[in-house]
Amino acid sequence: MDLGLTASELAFRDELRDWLRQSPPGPTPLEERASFDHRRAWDQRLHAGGWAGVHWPVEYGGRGATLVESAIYNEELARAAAPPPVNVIGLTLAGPTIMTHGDEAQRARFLPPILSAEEIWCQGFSEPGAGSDLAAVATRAHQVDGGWRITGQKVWTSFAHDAQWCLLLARSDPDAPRHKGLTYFLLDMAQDAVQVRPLRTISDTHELNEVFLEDAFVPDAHVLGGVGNGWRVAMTTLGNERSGLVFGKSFQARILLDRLTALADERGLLEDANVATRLGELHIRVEAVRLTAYRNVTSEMQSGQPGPEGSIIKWIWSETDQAITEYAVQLLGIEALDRDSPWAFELLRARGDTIESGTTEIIKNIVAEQVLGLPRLR
Amino acid sequence: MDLGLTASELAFRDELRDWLRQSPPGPTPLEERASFDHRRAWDQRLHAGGWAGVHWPVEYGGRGATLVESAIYNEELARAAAPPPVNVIGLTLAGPTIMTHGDEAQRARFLPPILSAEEIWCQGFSEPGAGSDLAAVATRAHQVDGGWRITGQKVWTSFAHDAQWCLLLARSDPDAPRHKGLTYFLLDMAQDAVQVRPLRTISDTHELNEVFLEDAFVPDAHVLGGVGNGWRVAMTTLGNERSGLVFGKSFQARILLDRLTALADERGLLEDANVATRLGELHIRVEAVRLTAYRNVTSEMQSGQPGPEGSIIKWIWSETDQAITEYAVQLLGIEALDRDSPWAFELLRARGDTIESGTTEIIKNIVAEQVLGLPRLR
Amino acid sequence: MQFAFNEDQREIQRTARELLGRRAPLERVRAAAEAGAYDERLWDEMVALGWPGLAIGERHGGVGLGLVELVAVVEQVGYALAPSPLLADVCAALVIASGGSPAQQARWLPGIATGELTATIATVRHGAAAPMPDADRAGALVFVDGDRASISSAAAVERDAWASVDLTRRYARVRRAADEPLESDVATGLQRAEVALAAELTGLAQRALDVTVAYVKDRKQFAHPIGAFQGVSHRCAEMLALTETARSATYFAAWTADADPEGLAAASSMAKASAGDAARRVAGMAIQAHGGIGFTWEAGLHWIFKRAHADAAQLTDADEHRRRVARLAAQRLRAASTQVAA
Amino acid sequence: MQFAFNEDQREIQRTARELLGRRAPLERVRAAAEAGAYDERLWDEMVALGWPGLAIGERHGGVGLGLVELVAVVEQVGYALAPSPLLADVCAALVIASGGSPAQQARWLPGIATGELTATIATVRHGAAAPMPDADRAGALVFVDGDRASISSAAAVERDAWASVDLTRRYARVRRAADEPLESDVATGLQRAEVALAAELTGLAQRALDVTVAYVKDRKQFAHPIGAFQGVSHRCAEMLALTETARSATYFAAWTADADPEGLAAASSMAKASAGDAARRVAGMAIQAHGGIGFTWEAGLHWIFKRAHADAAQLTDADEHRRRVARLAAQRLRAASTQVAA
Repeated sequence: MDLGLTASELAFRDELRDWLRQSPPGPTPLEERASFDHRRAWDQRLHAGGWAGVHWPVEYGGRGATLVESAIYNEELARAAAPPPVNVIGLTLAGPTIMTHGDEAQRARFLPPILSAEEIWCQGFSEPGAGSDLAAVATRAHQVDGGWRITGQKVWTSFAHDAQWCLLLARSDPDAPRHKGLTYFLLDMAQDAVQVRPLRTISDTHELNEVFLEDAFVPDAHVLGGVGNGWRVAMTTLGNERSGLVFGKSFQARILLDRLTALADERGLLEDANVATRLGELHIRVEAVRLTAYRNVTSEMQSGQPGPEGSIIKWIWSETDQAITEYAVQLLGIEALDRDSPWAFELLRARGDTIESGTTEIIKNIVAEQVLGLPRLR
Repeated sequence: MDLGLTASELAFRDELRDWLRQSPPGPTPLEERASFDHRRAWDQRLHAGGWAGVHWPVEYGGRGATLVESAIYNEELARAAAPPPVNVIGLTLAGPTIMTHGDEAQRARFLPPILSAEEIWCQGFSEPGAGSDLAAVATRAHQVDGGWRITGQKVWTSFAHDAQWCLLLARSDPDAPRHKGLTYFLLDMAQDAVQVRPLRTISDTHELNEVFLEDAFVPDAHVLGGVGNGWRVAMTTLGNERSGLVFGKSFQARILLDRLTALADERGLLEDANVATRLGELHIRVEAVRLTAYRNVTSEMQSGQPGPEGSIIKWIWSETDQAITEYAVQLLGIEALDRDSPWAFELLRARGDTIESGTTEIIKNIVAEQVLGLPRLR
Repeated sequence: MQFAFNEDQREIQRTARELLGRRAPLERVRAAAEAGAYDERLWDEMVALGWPGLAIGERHGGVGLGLVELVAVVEQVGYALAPSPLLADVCAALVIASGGSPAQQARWLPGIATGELTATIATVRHGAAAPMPDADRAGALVFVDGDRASISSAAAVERDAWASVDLTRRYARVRRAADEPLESDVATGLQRAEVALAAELTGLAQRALDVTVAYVKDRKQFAHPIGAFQGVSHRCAEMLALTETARSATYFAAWTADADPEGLAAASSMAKASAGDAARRVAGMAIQAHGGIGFTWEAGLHWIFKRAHADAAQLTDADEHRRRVARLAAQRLRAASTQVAA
Repeated sequence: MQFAFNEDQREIQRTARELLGRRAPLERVRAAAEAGAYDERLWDEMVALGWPGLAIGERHGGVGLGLVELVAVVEQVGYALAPSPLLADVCAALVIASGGSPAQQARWLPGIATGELTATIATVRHGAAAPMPDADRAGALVFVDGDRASISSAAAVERDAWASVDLTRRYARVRRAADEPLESDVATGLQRAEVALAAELTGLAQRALDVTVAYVKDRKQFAHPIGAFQGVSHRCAEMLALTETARSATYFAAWTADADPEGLAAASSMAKASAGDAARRVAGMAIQAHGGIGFTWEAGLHWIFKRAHADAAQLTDADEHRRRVARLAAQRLRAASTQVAA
């Protein structure tokens, strides 16, 4: 057991820190459009500096960063208060999925503009009737001359209003068993047959969309991983969904909690044993998320797959983030509910943590069935 | 809304208080045998004083106490530190079930010695393979000349080692659907075909037993409610299981918590905001149990059936009792784990609260299905 | 003993529920909230029904009913998320009625009872008042500083608009130029106001539960309504338990306020702490049970969640209430042991 | 960075697990506990493997390994519920090794390392020591009073047997006639001892989880293994999450103790608080998942539950650890903001 960084990990971190010192991200504007522009420009600065997609193999323009280096990368960016990448779907989902299942032409066409943030991606998996139950996807794909015509509706689609491309899961064979009739498409969003409608969230931000497809066209060349193979390709995407990012998120939770702790300290509230006990518990939980994520990195590097601790990370992070933001509002009182207060925003945003990328209920099912080997009822 | 007692409720309470003052229960010995004898004698003193089975109709020797009076009765006995009745199964389960489903001869034979604690009862429902899933009862009853021969095994049987009679649920028709093939018997325990083996609990007390039946005999006259009607009769028994008793139990929880609060106060621990916050929360929970139970009494008196709040009482009492005993041990430290400490005993005993008389999981199912009207999966 | 509303109280409850069900469906709540306005016609109807003066004595022009009746109405106001100044109005009136001298009562209560003026209330910390609900329209502003309170007229304050994430209610920051202390029993008034807050919180919890139960019966995944999965159904049962225990504590405190004032300090703290926790937790669980839908503005669960957090933050926080309960219990036990010893 | 045992550490873990699996199955644990005795042959084997001296320096006759290696063993001792004096022995040794002067170390550690004498430890409140594990056999008795500690030989104490509900361990009440203060870094020694306690607690949680998972796969009700119902399976998932986070905190603290001592104060408090809570909660959930069976003496889950409560009560309680974590975080933040300001 050695939690110290190796010489090469240290070198990686120091190089990144130096670069961030010389090229600080600067504050992210609050207004949505300005925020998007800032984030996209930041993604492009990262790319120009050689710091985009560090976990990508060198042959595709990445640094071939190890999982530890990826963790360091995400923590350091969070520490520097860098905004989350605007092309997060491209970098963490589209890129790795195309590397795994794409042909040479697809890799050449799609990977470079992901890394450079020239082309933003979104993910078209969920539907009104297919949320936790992804295999219920009902969007239909009909084969036509030279490609496919696709009709249906997607929902909870982050970045759809800014994306050029969509990772689209659709039913190409309605007669096949649920998991077999799906195909994975790379959909060009720039066509009239694709309509994007914003979905306001509970924090009144425009983060999510509905996407309506009415005979949208995808050429055969943009089928990924073969017709009827969509479920398997989609599992690759989902397998990449949480990797690495949790380090940034847990670091953000730590920043939030540190801010609350410093505020409580300034106001003399740590003298109150109840406040100190509750804040201490939150520090323990935040640290447990980070440490468990690091244990999982080692498991994955040693065995090629996550350990039993891996599946719980997103779950415990999400509940910890909710606990921090709820306690912050309780401790700071009504002032923390100011419409423009970051505490109010975080309180609301944290409600999504336990829903997005697999609800806590689904994660508990996965832990029970895949980690503990319990039988399933359904 | 009027939470004050009516004149007749006050008169009932004052009469009981007077009687208890003149006839105090005295301390219950710790040793099991001595404790049993003390409790049985106490049951008999209650009977002699006209205070046994107050909720029974006057015609069967009770006082026809209202639900409010029953609640007062249980609270006052708990306040006087009276031991729980040794014939609790007889008074709360056997009696009411026999009144509802028994014929004239059965009522005349069985009810008086219950009230006088001359005949102790036990409940033979659960089996190794039929716990939460009561309809899986496998103990077999075969019709013979003049009665039934019964073979099988019962478990978790409180008082079996002291009981003359057992409320026995057995399968009289193995070919009928699960819920239909059951018959309810009144079994005489005093026969060689009935063997009782003690089951030690986690607190090392002899409270529970296994009961082995090998061709035990029950005459036709002791079939209760008709052959094949066992499920319906059993539901009457279960419906009576929790009524009234919760007032005594929640009062005992209050006594426990008061003792802890007084100890904490003596040691100056209430100055610690964390201790005060946690104790305050426990007081709120204890009071919520009592108040919710009283609301349910009113619902039942007004509408003849429990309100939505009724089904949660045993559940929230049991979790509150566990929370009190766990916090007591945390607050008082290792001394509270003394083998002879009441805190250690209560900590362990409380683990049974969420299991006996319907596990918390089963209660949540009942609330979901019967109160909220949610569909069931299985 | 009868621990339920009597026929008159049920009638008040029914009237409130029907009026609010008709006049304040979710789309009207939303329209008012997004416009930063209250529904003035609804408010006029509330005034016509005498709600602002329900618990104000007849000699001050009120209806002269008790806290139990007020709680019956306020719970429904919470249930409906009604966009109105009622909650702060009645909380302030309860404090004035107990805390004001006879002259202060005579000066302020009649106007509040008739709806001629509205009242509001906020706590003060280090001399500055917390954002005050409905301060823009209020004619009587009550400031609570620890166990003391003071009152100002509208003319004696300056106001700046302040918005909470809970848009169903309007706030302002208020600076006092001149205020006069309330000279009588402020503590009891505050305890009664906490019970009114608990009633609105109980209503919010019930709304979150009802909406969720309807949704999980309907929404299917994996070929079953999601309410059939114990992962969901057991949570719904927990939401019921939280809501019902909050209701028990709230109704008890309301009855205690009218019938057994010595018990009010403990009962009001129990009510506010448990209803504040219940509403916040149940609203959060409601969002979770709805999945992605619950996270959208359109679904409207956020109105419940935000209002629950805002109400819980009014006056005294839940943990402080818990400490009060513990201290009161210790006092009771000390008194009892002195009695035994004597 | 490698956050897992290395090959040597895995070998130590494997050895411990195999020995204890063979020598301390539940029936042996039970037999020893019911007899109020330890398994002396097992203890001889532990001594032969060098466990008491695993983390004692070679110059004192120990194996000279770190806290990580000790944690690997102690976790397995907890998992097995092994009836032995190892835990108190190593906790006391850790305190003597850090807190003792060179002379004190030289006097006590060699005997402990070879198993010639066993050591034990308890806290003192208002001058009286809490019941002390294994005091009947101990040759070295460490008393902790706040941030100070003292040591007595067996000759300098009087002992009365005292039994906890946790019969897997033996206790006595001890009165000191003469003791000498430990003069060096007691605080660090106590923090290291808390990590050892956390390791045993983590092992207990893992045992409760494993036993439960096996049971719920097997036990059928309503025609399905009960582990198929989310009411049970989601609880099992929560038991895993509690156990794994406790393990993360414990391993981290052990590594910190050896490699980054400045971080030990916070890390050890995190480990003890989370492992103490995890073990108690997971053991309670294990009893619940077993239903009536879980409530029986025979099923043996109570050994885990009782030992978890007893271990959690050793040295410092979980809430005090939480407060320490908060205060240390505040200090860190103050230091950081001073740096920024400078």
